[in-house]
Amino acid sequence: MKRQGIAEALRDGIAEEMARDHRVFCIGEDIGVPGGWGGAFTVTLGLSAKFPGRIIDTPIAELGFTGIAVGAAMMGMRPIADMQYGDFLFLASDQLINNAAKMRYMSGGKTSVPMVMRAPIGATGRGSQHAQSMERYFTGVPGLKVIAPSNAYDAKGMLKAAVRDDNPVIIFEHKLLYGSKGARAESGAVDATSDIPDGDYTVPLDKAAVRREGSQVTILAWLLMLHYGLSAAGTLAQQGIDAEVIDVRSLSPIDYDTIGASIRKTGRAVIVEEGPKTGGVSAELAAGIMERFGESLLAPVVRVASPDVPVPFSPILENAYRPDASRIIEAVRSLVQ
Amino acid sequence: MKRQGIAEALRDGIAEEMARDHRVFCIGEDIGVPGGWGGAFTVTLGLSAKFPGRIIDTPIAELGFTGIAVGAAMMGMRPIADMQYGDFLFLASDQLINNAAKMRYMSGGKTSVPMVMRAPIGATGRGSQHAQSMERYFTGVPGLKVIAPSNAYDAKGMLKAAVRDDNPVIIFEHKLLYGSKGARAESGAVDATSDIPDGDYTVPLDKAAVRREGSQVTILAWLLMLHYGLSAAGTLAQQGIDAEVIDVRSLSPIDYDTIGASIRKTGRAVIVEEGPKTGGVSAELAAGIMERFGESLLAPVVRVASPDVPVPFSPILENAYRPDASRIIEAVRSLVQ
Amino acid sequence: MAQQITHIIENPPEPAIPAVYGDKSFLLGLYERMVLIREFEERVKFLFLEGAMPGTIHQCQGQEATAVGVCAALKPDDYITSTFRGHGHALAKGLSAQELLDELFGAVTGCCKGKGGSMHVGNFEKGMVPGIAIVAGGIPLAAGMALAFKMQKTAQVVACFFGDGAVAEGAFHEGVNMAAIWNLPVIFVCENNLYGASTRIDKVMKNPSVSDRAASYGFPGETVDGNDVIAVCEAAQRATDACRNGRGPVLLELLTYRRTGHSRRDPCHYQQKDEREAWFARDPIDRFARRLLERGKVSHDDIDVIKARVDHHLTVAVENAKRAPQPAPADIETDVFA
Amino acid sequence: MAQQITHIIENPPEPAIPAVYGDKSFLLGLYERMVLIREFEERVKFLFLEGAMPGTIHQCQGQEATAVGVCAALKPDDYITSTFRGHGHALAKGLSAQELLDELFGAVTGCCKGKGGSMHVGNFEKGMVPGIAIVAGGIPLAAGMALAFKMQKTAQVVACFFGDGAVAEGAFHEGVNMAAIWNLPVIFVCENNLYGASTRIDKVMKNPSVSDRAASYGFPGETVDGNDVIAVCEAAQRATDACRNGRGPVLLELLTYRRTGHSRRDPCHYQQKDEREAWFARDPIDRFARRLLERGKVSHDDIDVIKARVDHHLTVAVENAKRAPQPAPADIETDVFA
Ligand SMILES: Cc1ncc(C[n+]2csc(CCOP(=O)(O)OP(=O)(O)O)c2C)c(N)n1
Ligand SMILES: Cc1ncc(C[n+]2csc(CCOP(=O)(O)OP(=O)(O)O)c2C)c(N)n1
Ligand SMILES: [Mg+2]
Ligand SMILES: [Mg+2]
Repeated sequence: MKRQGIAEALRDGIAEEMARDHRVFCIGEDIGVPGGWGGAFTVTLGLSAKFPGRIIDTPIAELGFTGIAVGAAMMGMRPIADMQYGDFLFLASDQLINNAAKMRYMSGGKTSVPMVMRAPIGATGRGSQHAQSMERYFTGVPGLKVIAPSNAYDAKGMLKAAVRDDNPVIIFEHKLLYGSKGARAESGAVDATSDIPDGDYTVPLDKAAVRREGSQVTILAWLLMLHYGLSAAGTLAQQGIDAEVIDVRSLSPIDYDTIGASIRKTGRAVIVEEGPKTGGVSAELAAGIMERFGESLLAPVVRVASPDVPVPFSPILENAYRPDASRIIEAVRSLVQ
Repeated sequence: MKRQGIAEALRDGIAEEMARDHRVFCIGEDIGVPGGWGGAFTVTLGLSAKFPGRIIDTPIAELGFTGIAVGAAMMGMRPIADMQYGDFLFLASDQLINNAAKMRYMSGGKTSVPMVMRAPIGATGRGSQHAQSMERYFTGVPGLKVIAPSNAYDAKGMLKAAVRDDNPVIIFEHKLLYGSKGARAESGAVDATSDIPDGDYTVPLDKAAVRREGSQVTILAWLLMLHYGLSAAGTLAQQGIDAEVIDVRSLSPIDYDTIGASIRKTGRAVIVEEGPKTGGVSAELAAGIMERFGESLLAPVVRVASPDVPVPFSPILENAYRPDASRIIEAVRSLVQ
Repeated sequence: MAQQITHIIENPPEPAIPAVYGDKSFLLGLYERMVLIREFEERVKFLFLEGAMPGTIHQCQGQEATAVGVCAALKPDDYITSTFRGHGHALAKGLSAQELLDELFGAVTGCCKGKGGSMHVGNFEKGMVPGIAIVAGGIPLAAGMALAFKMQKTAQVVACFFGDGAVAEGAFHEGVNMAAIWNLPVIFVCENNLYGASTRIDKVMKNPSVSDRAASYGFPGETVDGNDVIAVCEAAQRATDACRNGRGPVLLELLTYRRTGHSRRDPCHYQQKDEREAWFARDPIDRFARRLLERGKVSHDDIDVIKARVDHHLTVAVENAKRAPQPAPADIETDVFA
Repeated sequence: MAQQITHIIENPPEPAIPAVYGDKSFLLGLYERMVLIREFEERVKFLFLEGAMPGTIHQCQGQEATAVGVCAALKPDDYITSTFRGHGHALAKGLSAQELLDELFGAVTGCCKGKGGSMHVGNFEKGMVPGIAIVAGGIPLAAGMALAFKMQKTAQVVACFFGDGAVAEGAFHEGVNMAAIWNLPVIFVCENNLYGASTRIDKVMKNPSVSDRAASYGFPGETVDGNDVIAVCEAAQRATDACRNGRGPVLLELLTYRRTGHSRRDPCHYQQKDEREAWFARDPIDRFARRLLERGKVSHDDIDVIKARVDHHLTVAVENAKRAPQPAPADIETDVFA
C-alpha cells in the first residue's frame, strides 16, 4: 500500500501493464525523450529507460499517430496513445470516430481495436486552446468507451482495465488532479491521491461510484467537479442538507443502475460539469435520468456547468467559468428548498 | 414565385449572395470543375461559369481549406465552404472549433469570422463513413451557430442569413432532402420543395417553426426527421391524437421561446433525431426543456433516435437504424395514453 | 503536367516478359485475376444501373494492373489497406467474388456481414482491412500495421493503396513521415489515375510528381507504368524485398486511368476525349493479352477459356448473391463492441 | 543532421552590412527591437517565477533575430500569424510591451482584453492575428488571409511564423500546398530551433532540410542563418517582393536556437551541453552588437542608451501592468458572438 497521486499511479499502471503484456506500448509526443518530461504531465517519465523501444516519441502529428495506434491495435498490439492536451483531439477525431470506433462494426465483427487514448483536459490558466473539456465530443460515440477517473486509485485501475479491454477507450485526465505537490503542480491543483494497493487490480469501465451517501439530493460529477461536489456536500451537510455524491466516472457507457438507485432514493439530481452547459455530457445525463427515472423525480434535474463561452485566460474569468462549490451549493439549495 | 427543391434553392441563394456581395466566394472539393457536378450534390453546379475565380476547387484537404476559409473570413471575405460529406468534418473540426469559433473571444472581440460551412448528412446507403448525423458535434460549441433546414424555402433563406451573419455558421443539409426527382436523386429521397418567392428574403438563424399546430403533444424534429414527424402527426390525427410539430431548425442557439410556448400548451414532448440516441442534440433539447418548462411537463420528455451503433450498410439495417414515422407514432401513443 | 504524364505512357513498346515471370500459369493467373476484376465490375455496374443493387459504387475498370500487380508480390499473410474503390484490391488479394457480391447486396454472408458495403469491403483472414472511405485515412492505419509487424518482428508487410487525390491530405503527410523515420515495412501504393473525383491532379499539385514526394520525407519513391501488370509486379517485388529487409518504406506511384465514372452515374465529362482515347488504347488487360500472345506465351484458346471461366463463375456468384440471406433488423445491435 | 546544422552555423564571419541597410537609425532600430524582446522575456520570466504572473509561458530568448528580421521587411498593413511562442513576434510587429504585459496579467487593457493570454497575443490593428497555439494551426489560416489579399487585389502579404515541429503536421502540408497551387502572397517562416518541445528534429524528419520541402510542393524555399538579423531581413525582403509580384509563396527556414525552456520551468535537459554552448556563442543580439560596433556603425554609447531606454520602458510597463484593471466576472459572456 502506498499513497500516490494520479500521475504516479498512472505511471505505475502503465509500467505494470507493459511488464505483463509485451503487446502494450506507448505512443505520443515528448513521452520518452531522454532528459525530457515524460509527456506534458510526467505520466510516462522514466518508462523509456525501463522499456526500450516501447515508448515511441512521435512527430507532432496527432491524426497520424492516432491512426498508427489504430492500425497497430488491429494487428494485435495494445497501444496507449498520449494526447498532450485534450483540445488536440479534434485533429485526431477522424481516426478515433471514423476508424477506431467503427472498424469492428464495418468489418462485421471481424476485428477489434484495443487501444487506449489518454487526454488531459480542464481550464488551467492556458487560455482557450489548451483548456476545453472534451468529454462531450466522445460520449455516445458508438464503439468507443469513455472514462474519467477522479482519483489515483481509479485512474490506475481504470487505465489497466482499459488496456485489457478489446475496444478503443478514451481516458480523460484532469490537469488539476495529476498531483497537487511538487515543481510541476498546477496552480489550483486538488489532492486526488489514493492509497494504492501493492498488487494488481482493475476498476471496471462501466460503473459509477457512490462517494458519499445522502438522502435528499444526488450530486453527479466526475474529474475535478467531483471534488468540488464533495466539498459542496460537506458544506451542505453543515447546513442540514444531506446530499449523495456520485462519481459518474464512466461516461460512455453511463452506469444508470447506480445512478438510478440514488435518484430513486433522493428524487433530485444536480449534475456538475466543467465545460459549456449546452450540449454537454450533463445533457445526456439529465435526459437519460428523466427518461429512466422520471417517475421518481421530485423536481427537474439541474445542471451546473460553465457558461456557453470559450475558456477565457484571465484568472478572474477562468474562475467565473469553472463551476465551483459555491455554485453547486446554490443549485442544490434552490432545488431542495 | 417558383417551386424548387433544396439543391436548386441553395444554388440560387448562393448565386444571389455572390451577386450582391463581392466578398462572398465558395471553396471546397469538386465544386466548380468544368464538366463536373457542382459538388457532390449539385448545389454549386454552373456557378463557376457565372462567377469566374470565385468558386474555388481545392485539393482533398478538409483541415486546410477550412482553415483557409477562416483566414479569408478574418480578412473580410465571406467564404462558403463545402464539405462533401458531413463525416469529413472531423478532419476540419480543429479549425472550426479551435480557431473559427474561438477567434473572436480570444482576440477580445477584435475580429469576427463570417464564414459558412455547408455539410450534407444522413444515412443513405453509403455505409458507416458517409452517413453520420454530425449535428451533435457542433451544437453548443460556443461561438458557432448551427442550422438545419428541412425545406427549400428555409434552406435558401437561412443560407442567405448565414452568409450575412458575422459569425461562423454550419448549415447541415440532408442528402435525402436535396431533391426527390431527377438522375441524381437518392433512393428514399423525400419531397422538400417549396414555393420560392422571386425577391430577396432571409430566414432567421435562431427561430424554430411550428409546422403543424396541435394540442396534446409536441413533436420536435429537424431535417429528414421533421418530414417523418409530420407524416406521423398525420396518422396520429386519424387516430385521434392531436400533435403539434416543431421544426427545430436552429440547433445552436435553440429557440426555447417557440418550443416553450408549445410545451406549455401540450405538456408533452417527443424529440426525433437521426443519429445515435446517447449524447445527441435531443439530449440537450430534453434537458433544456425539463430545465425551463419542467413544471409544464405532464410526462418525461421522450427521445426517438437511432440505436447506439455506427451506421450499417445493408438497407434492412439502415432502415432499422433511422427512426421512421411508425417509431414516432409508437412513442407518441405510449406517451399520450 | 498533362504533357508529362501523356509522354510517359505514349506508345510504350511491349517488352519481353522477364525470365523470372516465365511461368505460364503464373502469367495466366495474373491475366485471369485482371479479367475477373473487369468482369466483376461490369456486372456490378449493370446490377447497379438495373436497380438491383443498393447504395453507391466506385469502380476500377482500367486499373486492374495496379491491384493485381501489387498483390502478386504479396504473401497471404501480408496485408493491404484500401479505399472506397476497393473491389479490385479485394479480388486481387484473394477475397472471393461471392463474399464481395454478397456484401454489395447487404447479405449476412458478405465479407462484412452486410454491415460494410461497397466502400468498406475487406476480410482480415485474407489480409485485407475493410476499405477506408475517408480519403487518405488508411495511410496512418497502414503505417500502424507496419509498426506492429516491426515490433512483433514478423516478416509481414502492408501495401497501402490510395489515389493521387489522397496526396494532398494531412493524413498522407503524417503517415508517410512516421513510416519513413521508423523504417516501417509499408509500401505506399499511389494509384495515380490523374483525377481525384472530378479534379485533375495538375489543379491540386504544382509539382506533379507523386513519387518525388518520397524524397522530401527521406525515403525512396518510384514512378511506374501502372497499366503494365508485370512492371507493377516487379516494382512491388522490389519494394516488398526492401521492406522485409528493414529498408522500408517505399512509395510507388502507378500511372493509370479510370475508364469509368468516379462513382455511380458519373458521366466523366471532365475527362478530355483525347485523353480518354489515349488511355483506352493502353488498357491494361488488352495490353497484357497482346503481350502474352505476341511473346508466344499463351494461345487464343487460353484467353478464351479464362474469359468463359470468369463469366461462368460470376454468373453463379450473382445468382447466389441475389438469393443470399439478408440480415435481421436485430442484427443492427451486434458487432459494436468486442 | 546534428552535424549538418552545426556546420552551417559554425564560426560564420560577420559580414559587412549591405549598403541598403546602411542607415544607422534603421540598424539601431533592429537592435533595439531585439533588445526589447530579450529584456521583455527576461522580465516575464522573472515575474512568472516570482509567482506574480498567472498561466504558462513559452519564451523566445535567442530567437529575436527571426521575429525582428522578418517583421522589418513587412509594411504596417501586412499581417503575421504566430504561435504559442508569440511575444517576440508581437513586439517585432509593433505591439506595445504594455498591451502585451497587460494581457499576460489578464487585464482588460491587454491586447486581447485578458481573454487571450500569453499563447494568444495579437492585435489586428497592428497586423497580428492572435497566436494560434495549435501547432501548425496558423498555417492554413495564413494561406486563407493571403487568399483574401489576392482576391481583394491588395498588395498585402502575410508572414506565417511556425516552428520546426509544425512541419510534421497535416495542417502544414495542406496549407502550404494550397498556397503553392494558388500562388498566394504568404511567407512561411519556419523558425527552426532544432526542437519541437523536447524532441530534436532529427528524430522526426529523416530528410532534415525544412526548406527542401518547398520544392516538393513546387515553390521556392531557402535556408537562412536565423541568428543574423540582417540575413533574415534580406531573405524576408526578397520573399515579400516575390509575394507582392504574384510569385509567392516562399518558405524561409531560419536556423536558430531557443536559449530557454520550452515552457515555464523546463530545465532543457534534453539539449546537449556542447550544442547549447555553440549556439549561445552565436547569440543574435551579441552578434549584431559586435557587428555594429566592429563595422563602425555605432558606438558603445548607442548600445548603452538603448539598453537603458528599454530597461526604463519595461520597468514602467511592468508597474502599469501590475496595476492594470482586471476584468469583471460578467465580462466572461461578452465577445463570443459578433
Ligand atoms: C476525407 C475525404 N474527403 C473527400 C472525400 C470524397 N471523395 C471520395 S473519393 C474522392 C476522390 C479521391 O481521389 P483519389 O484519391 O485520386 O482516388 P480515386 O477516386 O482516383 O481512386 C473524394 C474527393 C472522401 N471520401 N474523404
Ligand atoms: C497540435 C498540437 N500538438 C501539440 C502541441 C503541444 N506543443 C506545444 S509547443 C510544441 C512544440 C512545438 O515545436 P515547434 O513547432 O518546433 O515550435 P517551438 O516550440 O520550437 O517554437 C508542442 C508539441 C500543440 N500545442 N498543438
Ligand atoms: Mg485518382
Ligand atoms: Mg522548434
